[in-house]
Amino acid sequence: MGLDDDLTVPIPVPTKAGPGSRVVPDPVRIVLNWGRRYSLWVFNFGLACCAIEFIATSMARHDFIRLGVIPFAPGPRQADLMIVSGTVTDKMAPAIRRLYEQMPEPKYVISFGACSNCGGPYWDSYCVTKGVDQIVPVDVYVPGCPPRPEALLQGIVKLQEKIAGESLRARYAGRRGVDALRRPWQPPPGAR
Amino acid sequence: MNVAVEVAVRVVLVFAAFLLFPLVVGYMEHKAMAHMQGRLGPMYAGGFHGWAQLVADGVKFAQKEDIVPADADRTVFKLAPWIALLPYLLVLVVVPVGPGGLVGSDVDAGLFYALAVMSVGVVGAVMAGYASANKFALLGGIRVAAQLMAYELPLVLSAVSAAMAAGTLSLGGIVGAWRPWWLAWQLLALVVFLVAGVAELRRPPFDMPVADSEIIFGPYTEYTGLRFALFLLAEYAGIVVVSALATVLFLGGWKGPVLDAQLGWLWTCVKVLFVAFVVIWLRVSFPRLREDQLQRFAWMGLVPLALAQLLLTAIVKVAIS
Amino acid sequence: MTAVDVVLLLLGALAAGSGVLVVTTRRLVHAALWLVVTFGALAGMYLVMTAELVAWVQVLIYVGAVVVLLLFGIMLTRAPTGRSDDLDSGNRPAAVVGGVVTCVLLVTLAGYGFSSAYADLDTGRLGTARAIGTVLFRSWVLPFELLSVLLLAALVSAIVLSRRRES
Amino acid sequence: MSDGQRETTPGAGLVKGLATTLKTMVTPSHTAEYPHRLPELPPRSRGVIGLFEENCTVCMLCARECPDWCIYIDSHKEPVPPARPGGRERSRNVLDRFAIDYALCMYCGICIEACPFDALFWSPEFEYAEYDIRDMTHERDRLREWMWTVPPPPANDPGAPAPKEVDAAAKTAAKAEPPRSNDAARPQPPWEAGDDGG
Repeated sequence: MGLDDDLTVPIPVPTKAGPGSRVVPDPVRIVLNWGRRYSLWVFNFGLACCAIEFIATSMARHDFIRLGVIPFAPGPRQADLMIVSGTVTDKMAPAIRRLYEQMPEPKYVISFGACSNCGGPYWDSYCVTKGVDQIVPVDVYVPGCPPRPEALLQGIVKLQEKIAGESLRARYAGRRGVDALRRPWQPPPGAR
Repeated sequence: MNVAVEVAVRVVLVFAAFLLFPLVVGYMEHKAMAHMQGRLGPMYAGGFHGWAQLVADGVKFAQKEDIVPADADRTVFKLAPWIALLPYLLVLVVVPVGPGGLVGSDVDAGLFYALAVMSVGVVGAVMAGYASANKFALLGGIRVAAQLMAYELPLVLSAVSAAMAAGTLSLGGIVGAWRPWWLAWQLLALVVFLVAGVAELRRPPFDMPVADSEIIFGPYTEYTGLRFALFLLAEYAGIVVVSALATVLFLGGWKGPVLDAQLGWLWTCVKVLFVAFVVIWLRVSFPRLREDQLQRFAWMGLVPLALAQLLLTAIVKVAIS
Repeated sequence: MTAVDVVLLLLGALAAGSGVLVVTTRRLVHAALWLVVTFGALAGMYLVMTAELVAWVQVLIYVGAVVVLLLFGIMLTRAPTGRSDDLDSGNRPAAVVGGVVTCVLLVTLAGYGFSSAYADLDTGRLGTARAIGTVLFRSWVLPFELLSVLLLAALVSAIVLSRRRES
Repeated sequence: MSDGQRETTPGAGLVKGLATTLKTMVTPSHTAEYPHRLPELPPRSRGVIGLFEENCTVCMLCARECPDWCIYIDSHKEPVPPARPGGRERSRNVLDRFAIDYALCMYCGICIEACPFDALFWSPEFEYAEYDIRDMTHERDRLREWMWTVPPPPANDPGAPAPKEVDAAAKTAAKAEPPRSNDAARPQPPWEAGDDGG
């Protein structure tokens, strides 16, 4: 996770998390992480064909409630996890950003499929946002076009592993959140 | 001194039941709904078949950010979840679980107490709807109010039928007077009571006020974190309370085929959980009614049925006395 | 002065205070919510006076139905979450005069009418459902039925008024 | 009560609904428990593209045909000493980098079809979600690991004619040409190796 190592512009700390997250001795932290890990109320931002796979994941055959991903939070206020599945157009981008900001911290985003990862087949379109991570910070990227439902499940498991290991204090003490949006120019892959 | 200890024990027991039973019902809802849809439901939280799913939900809600919209009426907004939740706790106090005074507190007009206090809970939802400064919440609040007014009447009328049959308003007294053949005699009242109770709890298929596909989540649209969890808890506590009342009024409370005196509390628990299961079952089986269908159903279906049951109760009561 | 008296007085003060707030608050919905407190305090007073049934009916009907109906009406017409200054009609003096006159009248009437009434609170069976039912359907059955006819008339007339003219 | 009457009984539909859900509840659920049990994927699943780099001649056809331009290839030329003493020195392409950006890839498979030397294969692997988008560009060692997960092609339907290339190969073999030596030296894909071993 070297997303914001080289960030130069200081950005205000996003927002406060709920009262329970401020007490963080280690055993408590594990319990808190466990709670967040297995209670990911999901907020579906289905924009294109990937949404169909996403819905398939929520249905009886794959049933992501098994993992504690409760479909579907009625609105952003009750959601913990936003899954952006599909082509993010420049017109839709403000809505995504707005709904993301309406979610209460701590919140997570999974980018599902090539289009929301980085534009996918529409990488040179004039009206497609080249990846949802340009407008909201993304925690897990699931590759595929569209990915299999199992791929989403694996992405969720991966997110849960990340949540289990994270510390909310570190998350909110550091400048996370919007700064992933303002990260400096990235060298092309391979030049690292 | 002894009295104080006894009161304390009762309060603690009622409070424990108030915290435990909604969780059990919530977990049952997850699992029953999942299997009714050919799924498995939570499997990972807590290890064994996801038994700790609702605990995890609670832990998570406790650490969520606490949002109050800028335009909201802050005091009312913050007060609303408590107003929605506490009445159910107060009702649970008078529900008899076993023979011989196994009850939080035996109130003489227990039935009226329960119905009166339950109806206060709705004010919480209306307050939430108004205070959120959100049009969906407002619409939800209006629907909540309309629904309460429509379904309070059949609820009270069908409960009154049981009270008439028993000749007392005390919940313990009603159970004491209950006989198995009342199941047939009061069947209509039981059905009306359950339907009206489900509607008063705003559970599917009567969940227009919170219809999440139409008006986001009605009065609770703007609620996050703990306050939202309180509303959820209120919903499940409401299921427990309505199931308990149905058990006490129509299903004979602690009376069972065997061992009434020793295992009465167990019979009550079994019956309450069964009625709660039926409430969940209804949710899975039926689609949401439309707002006008709901009102029509209440005024033209349930109220006449409840009145007819009242008439039947009176006739039989006079005939056997 | 016993503890019961103190509780009764406190509840009375609460009822009166929230009653004043009902008419003075600048937020329409707050007025309705203060009304809940008033009714709750009234129910508490009934309870203290061992009129258990009346207390619960008070909560059931007034808090559970009337206030909800009020809130329904308010939200249906308009629901400003902020203050609205047009709630004050400028008739304060007249309202105060009217209130005081009503209060004096009621207190006097009640005082004269019930000064000789006596209830034995120690037996504690006065406010139970059985006692009230017995009194209502034995001694007061005629006024009770008359009242129900009055309510029926009100209902019918409400329906007549709200019917659309067919012309 | 006749059937016709039962249809019109009020509440019959409601009871039927309740019965359906109850019946579903007592029958086993059909959930595939993925993290515990791996799915049985159909043949030719398009999970990920594996690279069999011995077959790659750096012809760049795949990168040029890719609609997304998600394949990155770097190479350099190396002189090959003459086969015979006194002969002319040849040069050949050596692959330096072969990477596919799976964030961008749209899994169309055009690269696989375009490859004239069978260096790219579909693998059904799907478990490669990442925390950082930059980690989604997989270099050739990872692509090579995926190569070993490529399943053998499914058997033909009984009675179906053999694929054209197999036919052609059989004809060539029938002409009894001696096998070229460098064919045998080339490492074999796993299924062929498996055939030999088993």
